[in-house]
Amino acid sequence: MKKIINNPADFVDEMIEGILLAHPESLRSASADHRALVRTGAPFAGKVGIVTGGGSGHLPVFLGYVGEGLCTGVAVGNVFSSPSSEQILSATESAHGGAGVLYLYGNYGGDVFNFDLAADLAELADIETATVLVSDDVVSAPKERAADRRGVAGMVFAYKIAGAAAARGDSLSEVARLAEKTNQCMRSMGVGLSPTILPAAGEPTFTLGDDEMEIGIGIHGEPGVHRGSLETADRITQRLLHEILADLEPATGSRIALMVNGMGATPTEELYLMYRRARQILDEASITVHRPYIGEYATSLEMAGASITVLVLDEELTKLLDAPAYSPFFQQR
Amino acid sequence: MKKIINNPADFVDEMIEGILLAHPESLRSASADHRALVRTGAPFAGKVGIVTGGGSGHLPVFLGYVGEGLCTGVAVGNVFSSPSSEQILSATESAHGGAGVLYLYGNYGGDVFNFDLAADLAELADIETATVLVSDDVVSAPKERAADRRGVAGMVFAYKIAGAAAARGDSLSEVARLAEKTNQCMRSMGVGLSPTILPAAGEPTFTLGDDEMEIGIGIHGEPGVHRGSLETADRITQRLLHEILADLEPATGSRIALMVNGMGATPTEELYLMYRRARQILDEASITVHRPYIGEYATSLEMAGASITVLVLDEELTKLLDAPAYSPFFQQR
Amino acid sequence: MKMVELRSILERTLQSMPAHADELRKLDAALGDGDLGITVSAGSSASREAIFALPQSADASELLMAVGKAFSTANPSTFAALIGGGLLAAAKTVHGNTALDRADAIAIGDAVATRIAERGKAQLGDKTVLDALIPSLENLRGNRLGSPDSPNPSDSPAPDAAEVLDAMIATSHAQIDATTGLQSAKGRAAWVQERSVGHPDPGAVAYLRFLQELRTHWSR
Amino acid sequence: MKMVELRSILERTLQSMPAHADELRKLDAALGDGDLGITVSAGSSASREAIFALPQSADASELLMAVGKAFSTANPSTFAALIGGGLLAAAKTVHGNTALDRADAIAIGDAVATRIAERGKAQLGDKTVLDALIPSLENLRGNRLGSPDSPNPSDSPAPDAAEVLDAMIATSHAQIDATTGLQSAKGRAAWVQERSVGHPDPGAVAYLRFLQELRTHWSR
Ligand SMILES: Nc1ncnc2c1ncn2[C@@H]1O[C@H](COP(=O)(O)OP(=O)(O)O)[C@@H](O)[C@H]1O
Ligand SMILES: Nc1ncnc2c1ncn2[C@@H]1O[C@H](COP(=O)(O)OP(=O)(O)O)[C@@H](O)[C@H]1O
Ligand SMILES: [Mg+2]
Ligand SMILES: [Mg+2]
Ligand SMILES: [Mg+2]
Ligand SMILES: [Mg+2]
Repeated sequence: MKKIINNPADFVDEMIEGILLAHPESLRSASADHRALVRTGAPFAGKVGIVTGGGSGHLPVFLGYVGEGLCTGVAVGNVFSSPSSEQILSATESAHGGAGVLYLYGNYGGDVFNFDLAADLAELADIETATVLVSDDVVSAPKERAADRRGVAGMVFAYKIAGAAAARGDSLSEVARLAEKTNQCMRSMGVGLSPTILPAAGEPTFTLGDDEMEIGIGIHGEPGVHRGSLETADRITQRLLHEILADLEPATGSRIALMVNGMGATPTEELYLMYRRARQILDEASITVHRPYIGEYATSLEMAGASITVLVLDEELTKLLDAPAYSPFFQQR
Repeated sequence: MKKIINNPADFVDEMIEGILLAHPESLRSASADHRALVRTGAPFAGKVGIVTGGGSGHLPVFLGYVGEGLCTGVAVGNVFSSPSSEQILSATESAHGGAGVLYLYGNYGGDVFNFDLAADLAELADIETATVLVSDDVVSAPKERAADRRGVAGMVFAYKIAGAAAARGDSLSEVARLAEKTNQCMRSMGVGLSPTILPAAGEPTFTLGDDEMEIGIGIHGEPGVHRGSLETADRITQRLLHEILADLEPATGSRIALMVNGMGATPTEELYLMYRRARQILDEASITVHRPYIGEYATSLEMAGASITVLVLDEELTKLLDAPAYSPFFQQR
Repeated sequence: MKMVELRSILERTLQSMPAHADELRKLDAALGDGDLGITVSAGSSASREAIFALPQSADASELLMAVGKAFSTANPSTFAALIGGGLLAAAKTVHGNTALDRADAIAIGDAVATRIAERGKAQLGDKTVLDALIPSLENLRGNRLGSPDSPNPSDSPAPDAAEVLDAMIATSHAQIDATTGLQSAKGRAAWVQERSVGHPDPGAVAYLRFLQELRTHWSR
Repeated sequence: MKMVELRSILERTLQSMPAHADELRKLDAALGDGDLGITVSAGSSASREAIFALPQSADASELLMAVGKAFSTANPSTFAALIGGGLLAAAKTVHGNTALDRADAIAIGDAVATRIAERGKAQLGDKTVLDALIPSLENLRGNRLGSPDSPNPSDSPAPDAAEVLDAMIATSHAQIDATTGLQSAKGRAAWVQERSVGHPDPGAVAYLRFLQELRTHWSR
């Protein structure tokens, strides 16, 4: 296991310590164990709070999307593990500005159980909450069971849209509606070229031959839907985009946001090769990329691989997507 | 070789095609082969142009630092190889707004020979140029031969400072002075945990045992100064910072910019572990971090590893470092 | 069984669980994210410490509350949340008890299973821990393996605890084998779809290992 | 030698250079970035095409200009820039020549070596391509290996081109072996400092392989 770490058991806490040391103007601790973080200055009176959370190992997801025009707070779990309901509750309390709190996170069993428990506790504390689960990974369940799909890089679009809505003062139900609409309007799919290694486990979650890739991979080290032989950038891009478009069925002439996301070890150069091919395919389908997002937005530690996310935009989503946002990990002007 | 690429020979050209498709509002081609790029809207009348360049495989270096408050143009070589003098000349012509052009790049033989040749050609075209070589890698040559040292991630600070000076209208000699001062005031050092693979070569540039690291590594796949056994994040950070501070000898009470740079495959989480330890050491030495830069600023394809850069600030450098900057790959507000 | 004896058996059982971490990591890695080893080892250690921290006067309900809370928060994965939540629900069934008999054990098992099914929206055959847990409770009720509907046969003497545990282990084992060929319908394992076929459910195996360790420490 | 013959030999020599790419890549990877294989193979191919593209009337100067430009831009690494720049400097020494004799070859070699030393700020013993190139030019001058200062001995008959090439190859080989134990003083290899000791200089090996291929194609 080749990692720049100390004691694996301290990995997450030391990372958080580093982040709080680096970005005090943006983030502050909201619990004694520092596993709940909120924007410096939170809560914001009259504004809906957005709390997200999940396992560590996905930077910038999750805590990197706490910022202006983004989320208000986050609960940070161990690597690939849910935060506890107490940690989520701490983030909730510090994010609540009187207008309620949206729980916005990826659809994973552990997270769902803990967020639901936190919602029960928040209710006891008279904090209104709503929950929107992101379930954008197109191959993780068939279309009939679309709600069972897991959340991957599309979470970033949900944060962006919901965060902009909350920033302009939308109500909790309206922020939740827009987050849910974002989820309905997007799909993602990824491939993995190498496995990931949990610091505490020290072993790769799976092994891959020199010329193999995992197709339909998530971001928690779980294997993909099937294994195939390694393909060219063009073919991989076609494969991902084809599955996404077949499920999403965007109308000709659609405007979209397109994300080409690196899983961790894949060089940025390679992501631009994928973007190039994606643009060729989309141009042919008369689909316009309103805004590209190319880089590492949701990672899986040192996994090599990439995912594509397509979000179909309408007027209301475009406006929110285009709003400025700022966090130490994500800037849009 | 596990890469998301097509024909290795097309790697750089396809990458540039993707970048130009993605960021037309920021970058435009300045040569028929698209290997010279400049800011959309360049040249800027009356402003000093800054042209950088070098091999590919280092994103965001080099072309990612063409932007507002940064460089004006770039010549893009093949992976880890210099651009040609013609390509540099094309970037120079399109970056020249009448106030001359600064060549600002890392100290590498191939680049130096080609930039010098381009300067000769620019002179024939009546474009005044000045050259500042970045040579921040502390272990690549002893202090007596500091000018022989190679340029690594510290280039980013040189771009930031010189770019801000050019943006406010400083003269060529002043922009060059500030770039050179930046170079004098900073040092970098890195470790590599895994080698890198040139797409066209298909083989790792070196092999490393499971518990080994290369100490004093550059960003072109060249081995480091020596090999050691893998250490903890704390020890690696101490090792790098110790060499840097011993050579730089900052006064107690200094204010610095601190960069913890990922080489490509190393997760952001691990960089924050390093930042944490660096802050402990610096706090003890009464050195204040004015501004942290933590992330991938200068990479070496899929290499795992990290580097630290320290830039000692004074009033004039602080002002320029704090100025806003914007490119598709680097934002500071 | 008195609290003091129960605590001692539980402490030793929990202490031996981390030895199964690597097996569980591997099983979970094949279907999910490989963190079940950590969930079970960290959860067992935390639970053990929670028991130590309890006053000697603690009743069975307090014990289950402490263990449920510790197990669910140590590494709050799906399995942690479901088992931990199940134990919290079970705590209510033995309020004030300072000893547990078989009827209490049945009530606890039923409460855990019911709560997991509720929260996980899972049923028998979804290839989860429930596929081992629910059938094994029939052995606790005194029913014979494979005939969960038949009443406790009155013609055979009531089996002792060790025999019951042996039967539960055998049932769990058989159920894991029987469901290995199925496709996982819940949790992370469902996302790999057809590829889950042929791999035993890691949560069910964790339950089996717990029963086996309990059996080992019961007799001593 | 007439241009037509020279072009044909050069074309065949350049065509055979890519076969050494992997060796050069490995040698360069040990000391630098491993791109020398690409520089030499891409540079040779580009040079060959540049020769093809020349009119049959091109003189020696135009030939060297075309090759120098092609070699330096194909993969513009240090070696490419230095050799390419050297050839451009050499082109001036044979302006208008439609044939080359040994004196021309000496002038070309000297011009290349001088320009590389100038641009690279390198001298003999810095463990670069110059350590093979400069001593081998003494063989071209007719001097014996190891005694570069002694004048052309008048008592031995003037050797033919093949013999001269053999001597140059032997000298280059010996010089590479002799400098392998040194620490590289220039370029990327200097950055690895003590670790460069024990590795032959890749640029010098590239020059040796060029001489060897030239020798092979000379006789045919
Ligand atoms: N919805 C569910 N209902 C019941 N049991 C479940 C459910 N989802 C997962 N499980 C059980 O949890 C086990 C996986 O636990 P764990 O590794 O903690 O999950 P994760 O890593 O996905 O959070 C599975 O083997 C299964 O027995
Ligand atoms: N300053 C120099 N002067 C003369 N020759 C040099 C110099 N630097 C490098 N070389 C030669 O170039 C070879 C390396 O070439 P190349 O791989 O193209 O360099 P790089 O990859 O560093 O640009 C060395 O083996 C050496 O022979
Ligand atoms: Mg998990
Ligand atoms: Mg090179
Ligand atoms: Mg798991
Ligand atoms: Mg080289």
